[in-house]
Amino acid sequence: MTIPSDAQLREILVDMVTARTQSARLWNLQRQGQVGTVAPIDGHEATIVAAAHALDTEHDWVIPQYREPLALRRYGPEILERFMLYSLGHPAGGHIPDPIRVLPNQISLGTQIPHAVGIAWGMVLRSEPGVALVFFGDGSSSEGDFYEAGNLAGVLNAPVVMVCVNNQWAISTPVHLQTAAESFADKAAGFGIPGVKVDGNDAAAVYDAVDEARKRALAGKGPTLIEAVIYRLGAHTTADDPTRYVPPEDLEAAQRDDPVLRLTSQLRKLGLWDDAAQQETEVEALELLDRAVEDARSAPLAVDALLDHCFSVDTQRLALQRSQLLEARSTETR
Amino acid sequence: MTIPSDAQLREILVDMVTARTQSARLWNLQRQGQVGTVAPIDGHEATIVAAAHALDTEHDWVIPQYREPLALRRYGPEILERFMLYSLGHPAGGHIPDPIRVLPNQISLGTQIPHAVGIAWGMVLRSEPGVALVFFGDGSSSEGDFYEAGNLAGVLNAPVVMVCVNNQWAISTPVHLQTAAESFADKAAGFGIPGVKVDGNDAAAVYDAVDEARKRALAGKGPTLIEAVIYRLGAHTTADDPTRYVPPEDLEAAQRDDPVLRLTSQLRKLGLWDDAAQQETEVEALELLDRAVEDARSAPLAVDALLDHCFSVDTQRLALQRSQLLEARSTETR
Amino acid sequence: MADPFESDGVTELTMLQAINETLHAEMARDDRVVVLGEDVARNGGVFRATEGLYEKFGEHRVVDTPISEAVIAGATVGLAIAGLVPVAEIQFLGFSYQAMHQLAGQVARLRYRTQGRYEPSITIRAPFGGGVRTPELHSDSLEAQFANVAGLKVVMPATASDAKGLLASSIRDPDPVLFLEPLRGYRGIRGDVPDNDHLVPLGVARTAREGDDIVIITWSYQVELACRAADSLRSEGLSVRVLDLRSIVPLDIGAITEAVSHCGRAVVVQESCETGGFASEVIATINDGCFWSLEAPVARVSGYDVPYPVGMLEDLYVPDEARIIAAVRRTLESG
Amino acid sequence: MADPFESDGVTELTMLQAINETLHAEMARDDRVVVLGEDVARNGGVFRATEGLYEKFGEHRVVDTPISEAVIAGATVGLAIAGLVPVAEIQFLGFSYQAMHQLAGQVARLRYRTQGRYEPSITIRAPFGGGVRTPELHSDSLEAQFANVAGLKVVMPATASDAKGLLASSIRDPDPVLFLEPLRGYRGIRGDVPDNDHLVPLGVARTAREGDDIVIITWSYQVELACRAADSLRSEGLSVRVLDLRSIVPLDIGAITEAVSHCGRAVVVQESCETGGFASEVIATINDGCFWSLEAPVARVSGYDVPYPVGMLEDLYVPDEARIIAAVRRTLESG
Ligand SMILES: Cc1ncc(C[n+]2csc(CCOP(=O)(O)OP(=O)(O)O)c2C)c(N)n1
Ligand SMILES: Cc1ncc(C[n+]2csc(CCOP(=O)(O)OP(=O)(O)O)c2C)c(N)n1
Ligand SMILES: [Mg+2]
Ligand SMILES: [Mg+2]
Repeated sequence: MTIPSDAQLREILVDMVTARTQSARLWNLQRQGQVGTVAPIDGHEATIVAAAHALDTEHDWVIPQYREPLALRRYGPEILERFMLYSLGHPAGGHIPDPIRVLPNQISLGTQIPHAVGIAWGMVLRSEPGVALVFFGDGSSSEGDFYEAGNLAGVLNAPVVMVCVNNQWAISTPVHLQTAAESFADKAAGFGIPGVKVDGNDAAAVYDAVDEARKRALAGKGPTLIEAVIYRLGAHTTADDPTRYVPPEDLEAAQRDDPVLRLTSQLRKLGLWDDAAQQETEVEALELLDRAVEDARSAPLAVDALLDHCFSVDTQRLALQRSQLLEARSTETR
Repeated sequence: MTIPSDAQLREILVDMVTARTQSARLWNLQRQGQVGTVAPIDGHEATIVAAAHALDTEHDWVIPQYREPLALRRYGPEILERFMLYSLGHPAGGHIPDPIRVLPNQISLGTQIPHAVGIAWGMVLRSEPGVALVFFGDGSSSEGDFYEAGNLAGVLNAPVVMVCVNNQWAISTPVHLQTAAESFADKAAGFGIPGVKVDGNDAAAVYDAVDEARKRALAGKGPTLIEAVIYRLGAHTTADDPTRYVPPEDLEAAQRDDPVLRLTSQLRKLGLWDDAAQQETEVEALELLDRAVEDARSAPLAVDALLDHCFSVDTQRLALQRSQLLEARSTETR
Repeated sequence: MADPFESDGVTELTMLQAINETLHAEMARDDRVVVLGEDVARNGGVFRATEGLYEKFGEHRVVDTPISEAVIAGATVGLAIAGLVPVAEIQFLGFSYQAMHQLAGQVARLRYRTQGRYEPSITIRAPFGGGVRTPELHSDSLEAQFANVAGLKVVMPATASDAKGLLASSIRDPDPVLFLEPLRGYRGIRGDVPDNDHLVPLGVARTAREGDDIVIITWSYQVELACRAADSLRSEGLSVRVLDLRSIVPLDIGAITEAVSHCGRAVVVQESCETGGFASEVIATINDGCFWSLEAPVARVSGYDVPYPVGMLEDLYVPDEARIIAAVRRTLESG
Repeated sequence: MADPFESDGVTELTMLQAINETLHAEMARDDRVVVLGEDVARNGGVFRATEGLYEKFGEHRVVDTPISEAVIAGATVGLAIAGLVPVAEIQFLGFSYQAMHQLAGQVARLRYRTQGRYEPSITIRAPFGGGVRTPELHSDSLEAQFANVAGLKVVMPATASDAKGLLASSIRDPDPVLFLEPLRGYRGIRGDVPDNDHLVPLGVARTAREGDDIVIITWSYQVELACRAADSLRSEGLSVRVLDLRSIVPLDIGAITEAVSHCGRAVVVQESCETGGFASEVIATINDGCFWSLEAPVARVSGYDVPYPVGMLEDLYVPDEARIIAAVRRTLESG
């Protein structure tokens, strides 16, 4: 059992508080019409942040679903910068710069899991040390891609860490309608790999599970499926009204187990956290976010950016379309 | 434990011998260029026949992959008749007539499993007693459809019996490259349903497993995944050369466990089978097959059959195409 | 044949309301109709298209499925075989890709491969289309890919009234129908919808604007834009017809031929990228049926040949009134 | 630039042999190339296209996968991100439907959605096409559906030499390529293939027969039939050009326009069903680029609007020389 050090736990809490603070601000920005759809992070902080902290950012890849970016700060400030471009609908939001080993958000549920297996497999082929850690929700686990990827990872013995973030909901669909399996970790048996169920509100437990899975993978022992059990404390997204379907008593129970509150009170007891730390972290989080939004707003955008990066070189048809687009846009501004 | 009666075992053996005999004849017909690709049944007889005998043909559905038809005789002579039309490439081969509850062959691996779940679900909605039994290979179990269907069946508690026919090979791919799971039955845990591994060369064991799964399903206790472990004794199909990849010693070992020989010697010992029975069964099997091929050869085919049954009524475009086709064909024969 | 107890009244509804009402009516009318999909039951659908069905018809006929598009589509095959009339929702058309092997490989072929033994009375509803700043794969216009799948009908209403009439026809149709609902139309399109049972046959195009100089041929939300373009050009004295295809399979070849023969000039508008979009099929159909009437090449207004883009670039990608008007002018000036 | 140690010799090969040799050469040339798919390693592929690769390059670079088309395609995305050059086989194009969400939704978009951070140097090979009595979904010509997927190149060789030159270019191309191999061509097409490194650029059409009266535009195996038709019509004194598109994305618009402008008449031939087939796009392209040169409507020869049929009906479905010749005559007589 590898327990994060006090210093690590403190860093983890900083990232967790940062993520929650920024998520709340983003929600408001969306309500003001300043950014696109937002998927709040509330409840996911311990799982995502602790997992990221168990990784070697230089070698290990993170393949997210869509709720994670604010909690992946450990991979560098570019994650936030690009995520704000993404939230504003700027194309550069998808370009997380080299050498950061984090893929952009995935909207097509489950499709990122095969990508993770391919990356892990590729690292083995290139004799690179490293693992591919992929996040996906309880809902996404119902996609064929999850199973096909888990099965292939098992056969290839690929260094993948599959983290099923079980927040009990997929939009309005509760886990018991998602699967009759007793737990998502049980699905590992079908791939011939270990399945581990962990309290995802316990940062240390998540850290330990990921650390162990990572070490197994690096030792050539193959993939692990980790189920992190949490609760989605917020709405699915800004487009969702969870009061239509989330039983209030369940939500209240979950709120009592809030991962941020839990780690905060733990570290307060250890004397590692206090009101000042909380305030400082929140202030910095907001500053960073606001600056990133500002920067994203003023990011340049070529008049024909729409047509860039489809192919390495324009086809004849794209070249024609580019000249039509440029012509139309020059008329516009004339 | 439900053991088939002696009389049932004898019927099962008749169907098994019939299937093997007809399969061999079909192989030869293919070699003579008289029918299309053939997937031999050798090694599959006990599993398919015994499963079919555990069903109530009036109420229970069989959803096959492609290797089963010759062993589904219990569902009526029409199965063979239609299968011969199918083997000759006649469109009517896909029309297994009402009220026979057997779907035509499925070529797109795994896609039949969702169909089975839909049928089972539909029977519940219509308060019909009955189960949907679906066959699929060890190879097909790697398709997302298998997992998505198994998971949905679990959630719906649908009366499905999922029979994974593990013949150790998917064309040239051996089971250990198909999955790292210890057994295909282990995949049931991921659906929250029982998984049963059975010796598929033992007709009585298969009968019992299917019978039990069927009773569970009818009692509203939901689906079961049965893995029937057998060995593909023949080639994948007439287009395949298994000597390129099947280790001869494995094949020899499997031949010693041939399901037809096993049941034959068992019934011989019981005095339920003898050379005369064997000969009579083989002769009848060949007569039936040859007659079915004859009938299929002389089955009528409209000049514009190509365009029938795409839609309930021709669209404008199809009507135009039909007149073009008819015109071209009348020129042809002029 | 008029039922004296029924009104011939109309009610103004959004397209979304029309769809929701039709689902209620069809489920009430035929108890074989079952609705399945992600979040369709307890939540009434992420856009509320299925609102109230679960409360009214219960958990057996209105079913929240796991997030498994392939088995949603695949189960409809089995449900149809068992004698039910499934109406499945794919939450966004882009995720029909996850079900392509069932939709194109199985649903579309059930009748053909069983030579009529089974009736695929299957309707697959899916929203799609641009202009509302959705994430990836929510907006893509994939209709041309499905039009190339023989055996599948592809229905794309442009008005609230047609949404009702075409959806009712689709559900009652014995063939499989992909019923595509424009996201921008859900709340953005409203109009009078007949209160009574209202059926619009599949495969009969609608003249949305009369006109003689040129015809704009299009479908789904782009009909709205084409009509606006026609109206604004009319004020300049140009007589622009708008033909709403309503369904691209079956295609009303007769109506296309008639309109183009009459006007001599045509513009085809689609949201899909240009290459391989359904506009090409319309142009090929014009070439087949009324080449000799053409006084100018047919213009095509499309998305560009890139994946559907992110929010900031959407308005450049999706055809708008200005691009339609420019194409009309260009075509009128040509030749 | 000629390498004095290399020969300029040619060897007569079948298309299958040309493909197999090219895979050997590309794997030898670039150790980032890995081959994956069902039965590609120990069995050398169900058609032997990958024969010998496993023995030569070992189990790490030539991998038998489980029967999971989605993850075969999906893993190529990860492999490319990790810096490899995957060449995946989908055993038959019809089963690319199982992978559509990865091919159309992910592989095709990797460069665009990451704005160039990742190079999708991915090749997906798949056999397809009629005439060899295969079971369901083995023969279907689905190219038009992929052509409507922006970001994917679709390459369809018609000769053994092009199979080599286009496959080598596809593997080396930094964009994702769907490389489609006609089943009838595997052993049915043979010809001289350069022994040396041989690259045919993607997007440059080939004039397979010179001619002035009319041009037949087609791709893949149908080029063979078009050439036979042209040859037999030549003996009657008709000068029929055949344009082999080689790839439908990128499309050689210039070559189409040039050929049609020169000949004034055109026939487009495809194996796909008619509605929404790529022939429509060719016709729309002609309409765009050389409408005024047309002396008659462009004829289309296609499969019918039904699913690809069973063996007994195949020869009626797939275009043959007779149907091509009839369309040429009809077009020459028209106008
Ligand atoms: C393939 C696919 N199907 C459906 C959707 C629509 N959708 C978006 S989020 C979501 C729920 C996802 O639930 P889960 O995986 O548990 O993640 P969570 O939102 O709970 O973090 C659905 C159904 C989608 N984006 N992709
Ligand atoms: C979706 C799909 N992928 C690939 C194939 C090609 N194929 C036909 S049979 C086969 C092997 C099937 O193995 P298994 O399911 O174990 O059945 P078996 O032949 O052993 O009875 C393959 C890969 C197919 N028919 N469908
Ligand atoms: Mg969830
Ligand atoms: Mg097998």
